[in-house]
Amino acid sequence: MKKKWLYLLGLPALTLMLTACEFKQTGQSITAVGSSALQPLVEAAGDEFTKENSGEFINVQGGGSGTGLSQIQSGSVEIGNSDLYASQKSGIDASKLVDHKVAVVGVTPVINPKLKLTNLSIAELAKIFSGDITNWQQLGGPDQTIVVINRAQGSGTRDTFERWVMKGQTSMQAQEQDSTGMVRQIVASTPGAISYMAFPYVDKTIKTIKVDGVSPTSANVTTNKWQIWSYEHMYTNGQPTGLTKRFMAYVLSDKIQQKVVAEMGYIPVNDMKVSRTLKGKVAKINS
Amino acid sequence: MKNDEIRASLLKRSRATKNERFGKILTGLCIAIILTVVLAIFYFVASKGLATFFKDKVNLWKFLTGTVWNPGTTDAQGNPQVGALPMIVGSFGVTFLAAIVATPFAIGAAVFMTEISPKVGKKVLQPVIELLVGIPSVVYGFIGLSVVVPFVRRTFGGSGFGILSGTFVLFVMILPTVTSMTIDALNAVPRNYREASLALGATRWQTIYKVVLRASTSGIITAVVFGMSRAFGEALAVQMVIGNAMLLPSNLISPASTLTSVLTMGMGNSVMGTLSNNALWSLALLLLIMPLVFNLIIRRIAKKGAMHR
Amino acid sequence: MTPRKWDKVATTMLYLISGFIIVVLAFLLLYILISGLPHVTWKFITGRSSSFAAGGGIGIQLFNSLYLLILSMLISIPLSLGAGIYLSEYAPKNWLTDLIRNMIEILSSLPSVVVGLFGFLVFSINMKLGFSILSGALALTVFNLPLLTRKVEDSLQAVHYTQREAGYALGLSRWETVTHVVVPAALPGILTGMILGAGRVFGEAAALIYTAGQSSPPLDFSNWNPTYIASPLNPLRSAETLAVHIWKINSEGIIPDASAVSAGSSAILILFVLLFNFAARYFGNKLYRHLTGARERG
Amino acid sequence: MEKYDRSQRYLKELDDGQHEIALSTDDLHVSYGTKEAIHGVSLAFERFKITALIGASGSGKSTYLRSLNRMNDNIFGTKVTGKIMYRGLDVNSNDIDVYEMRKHIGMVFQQPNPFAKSIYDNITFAPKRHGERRKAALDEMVETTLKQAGLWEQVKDDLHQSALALSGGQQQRLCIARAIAMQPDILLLDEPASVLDPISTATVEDTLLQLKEHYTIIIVTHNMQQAGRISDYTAFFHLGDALEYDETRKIFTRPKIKATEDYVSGHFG
Repeated sequence: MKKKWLYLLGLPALTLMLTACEFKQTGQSITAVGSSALQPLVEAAGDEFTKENSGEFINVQGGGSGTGLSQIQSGSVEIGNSDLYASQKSGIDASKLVDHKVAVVGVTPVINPKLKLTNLSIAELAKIFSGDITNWQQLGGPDQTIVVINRAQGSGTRDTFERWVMKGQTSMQAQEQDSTGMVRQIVASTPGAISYMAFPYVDKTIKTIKVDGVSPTSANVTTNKWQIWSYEHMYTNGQPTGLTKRFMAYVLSDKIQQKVVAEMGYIPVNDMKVSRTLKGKVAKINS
Repeated sequence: MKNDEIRASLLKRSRATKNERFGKILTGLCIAIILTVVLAIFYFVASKGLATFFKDKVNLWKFLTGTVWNPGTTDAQGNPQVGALPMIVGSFGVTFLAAIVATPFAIGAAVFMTEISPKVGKKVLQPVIELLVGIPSVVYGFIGLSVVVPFVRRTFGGSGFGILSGTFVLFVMILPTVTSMTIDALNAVPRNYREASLALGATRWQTIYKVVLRASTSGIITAVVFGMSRAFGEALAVQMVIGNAMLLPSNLISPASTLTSVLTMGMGNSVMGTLSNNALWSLALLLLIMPLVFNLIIRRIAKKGAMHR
Repeated sequence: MTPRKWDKVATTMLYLISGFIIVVLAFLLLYILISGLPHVTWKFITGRSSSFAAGGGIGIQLFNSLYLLILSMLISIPLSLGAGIYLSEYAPKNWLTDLIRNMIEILSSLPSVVVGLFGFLVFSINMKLGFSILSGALALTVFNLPLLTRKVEDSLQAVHYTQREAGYALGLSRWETVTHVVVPAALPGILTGMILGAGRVFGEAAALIYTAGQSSPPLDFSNWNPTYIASPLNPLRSAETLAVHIWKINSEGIIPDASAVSAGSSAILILFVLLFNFAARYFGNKLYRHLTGARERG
Repeated sequence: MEKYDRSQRYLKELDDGQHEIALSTDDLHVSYGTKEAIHGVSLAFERFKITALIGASGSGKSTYLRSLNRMNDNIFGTKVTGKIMYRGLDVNSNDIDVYEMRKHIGMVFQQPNPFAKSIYDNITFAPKRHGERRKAALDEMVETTLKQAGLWEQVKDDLHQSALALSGGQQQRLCIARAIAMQPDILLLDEPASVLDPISTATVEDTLLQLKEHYTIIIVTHNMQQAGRISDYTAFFHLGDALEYDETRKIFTRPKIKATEDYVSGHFG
């Protein structure tokens, strides 16, 4: 205690020096950043990958699709995860990025389980979220105010929902949450609440509903009978090489696609019977 | 001979002098690093936050008074929709309400600890208050969501999310800060003020109310303002209970939003360099300026207090 | 009502208020512990977290929290000591010093989100540290420095001026006097501040989400060479801390037992914060007694 | 308070070749900010004698004393002009290394201010910092200085106990021991006995009388009896001026200045 603490003063300098001299680490790693919805999937794939290839690490971070796209564009990471097409984001030059569609995710409207409702039409849904319908009574339900819970702006899930349900109408200003977990918690506990979320997040605490008589199932998504779905993208800056290339191939391999992707509630891209462009043009895939 | 040696040593730079210079440079360096960090943060936030106004040509007045926050889109005239008023109102709402609720409790606890029962205060209340500071804001948010929101929903109706829930959570969060600073203010009142008052036959409460609290008013206000600046910057806990609707709050139990909640929510979903991102940094700039304003207020109060003494 | 009655009423009110605060804290603690502790098992504390299946633990997160804490304290303690010493001992009393003090104060009331984003842009991107423990530690340093500096300055100021004069009169430089006389005398206060600051760091999430990252790659606990990529000590690996973990599973978690895991994690977090608090109290008192000689001879 | 003519003064000159001068000041001015506290004081102090500085509160005697080893340097906004001559050098100049100078001109303060360290460390701390590393020498130093300060018998078994556990009088004697461990030429004491009880005061006075054989001592005191008991010379300060300086017995029996006479006879102060 006498004098030793003085040496402590030297430590920050040491730390800085350590970082300055290009701290060389052994082993190899790449970083994938972006969409928090995609994070668990890539994380799980990364875990499997590391188990098979010791000393090679996939560093997976959330942060949102916007972060993922701006980071991959600036080249500070190897993979940018996004729920959206890169071209949908302003400020992103999509031409330099290579899109890898790794999974498909369906989005379903969810309501508080106390509501007896089982089916809504797309038009009714749109009216609810634009604020034209404000009471469940208008839809044949109980006399209860509709509590609309939206996702934050720029969220991929919200984009998918608005693209295929609202079809260009603007949503009303309502409660917004930046995470599915919060949405689920709120819908589960708030009487009269309605929101939407990706299939993997659906659990017993909330209730899904049919849209135009179609149930939200993976099978319905693969045929585009259930229209509210989107691709999950992993972008690379230029064609991937080295570890990145191997990892991308690994993610698209049957092992991950059939085991991890399907298990988590996403839909493997290989299972899709149709493909769909951003503009909504649907084409059959002949497998 | 010895005399000459001493004379020579007096004229030489001694070890202590060199040592002194070393210390001064070393500590000066530390403060310089901190200052650099502070300035860097200011520069960073300001350069990004001001870009909204200079690069994207958003009208500052419209930014502060507009009520529609939708940075990705433009209104009928082609102006981007970046009206921050709902968040500003939300932030100030929860901050002021939390301060209003917390102040009597803080003063009460502080008076108890300094005037009524310093022993119990030091042994029980002081550790309790320090513990409250230590509880992470994530945990506060977690409790807010599972206890406060349902409570508000059951008692006041609505969805439970809103300014009222935010107020309750912030109240507990700023209480320790305000209390401990109020204690300092009360302790600064000279003992003989109290003795004089008691000697004149005043009761203890009269002494507290008419002498001690009067004499420490400026210190107490400083404490409250300081607590408010804390409340203003709190993000996670508030975000979890306020509902995050970018609407001008019409009552205390409808979902609202604060600067911090919008900032944390939107940052990941926008691309750096775009207007939507810059607009968020403008909110951060507002957040940075507000403590500055609060600080100025504190200084004003402190100066006034000093003059009265 | 007579003044005497008023006095009674007011005193009762004050007791009620103080009691209320204690009840609030007791409720908070009990709520967290009661809802969390049943989920805490040894397997939970040491186990590896799961990204989508149930039954994940928090072992790595707990280790990360502690490692990050140590790293950030290693950087911020010396800096805040130096800065505190400068402000307390060397800084001339003029407007510039006031300005500096003011700016540090402002930094302390900065929302931690802003600190996190700043850290993300500067440490993770500009300094190319990526999502790493080191960026996280630096961001936490930014977050913690103002309070620590202030605490150091206050503790030093509390040491009586005559102690310094004693040193100067013996031909010691100001620096020697400060480091060998004033700092040791102020150590109990400084220590308390540091430990409480450590508690704050331990519970901080917002500043870390964008800096230390929100995922924990598997670690190889048999390899402690800090340059190995999966080594627990590698400062350039990303690290999700306990507080961030709570935040994450509450927001984007798809694990089925999210509420149980977050309740358990909160309980562990609170236990550590409690531990820090009691440690601060205990060591502060002990050191104080040791230095002032107010102890029985052993 | 009566107004006295400050131009009327008697300052005994000691530089007549018969006295060995240890320290002297020439026209010393001290000011805090814009306020001047000492208005040009010229005094010379004889070697191995005790000189007492007396005067009412605010007379400037402490300020003057603290200027002698430049303790006022540390107070922001203080300016000291004029000469302080020590071994033929003006120590009040930038050429002089102030830390080195303080090793030769030590000081003991009004409030006992031992470090929050053990008794042993209190004494050896500064010598160690100044380069003395030999354990035997340090042990010897502790014993000699504590003996000189009259504290050895009381603390010799508790040397490694905290100094803060000592009584006030013991603490003050420890501070004296600590100061003489530096083996200074000159010892400045700023009302060292003002906070002590009569018994402790007497012990401290005895200590000083013994120290006189090896050190030149300058002591500020409020206590006229104390000045009379221990000092060889006395200087009377009034409102920032030294008005009279002479042998102590002359000051107390036949003061030449009215102000001094009033003060020593208790008419003011």
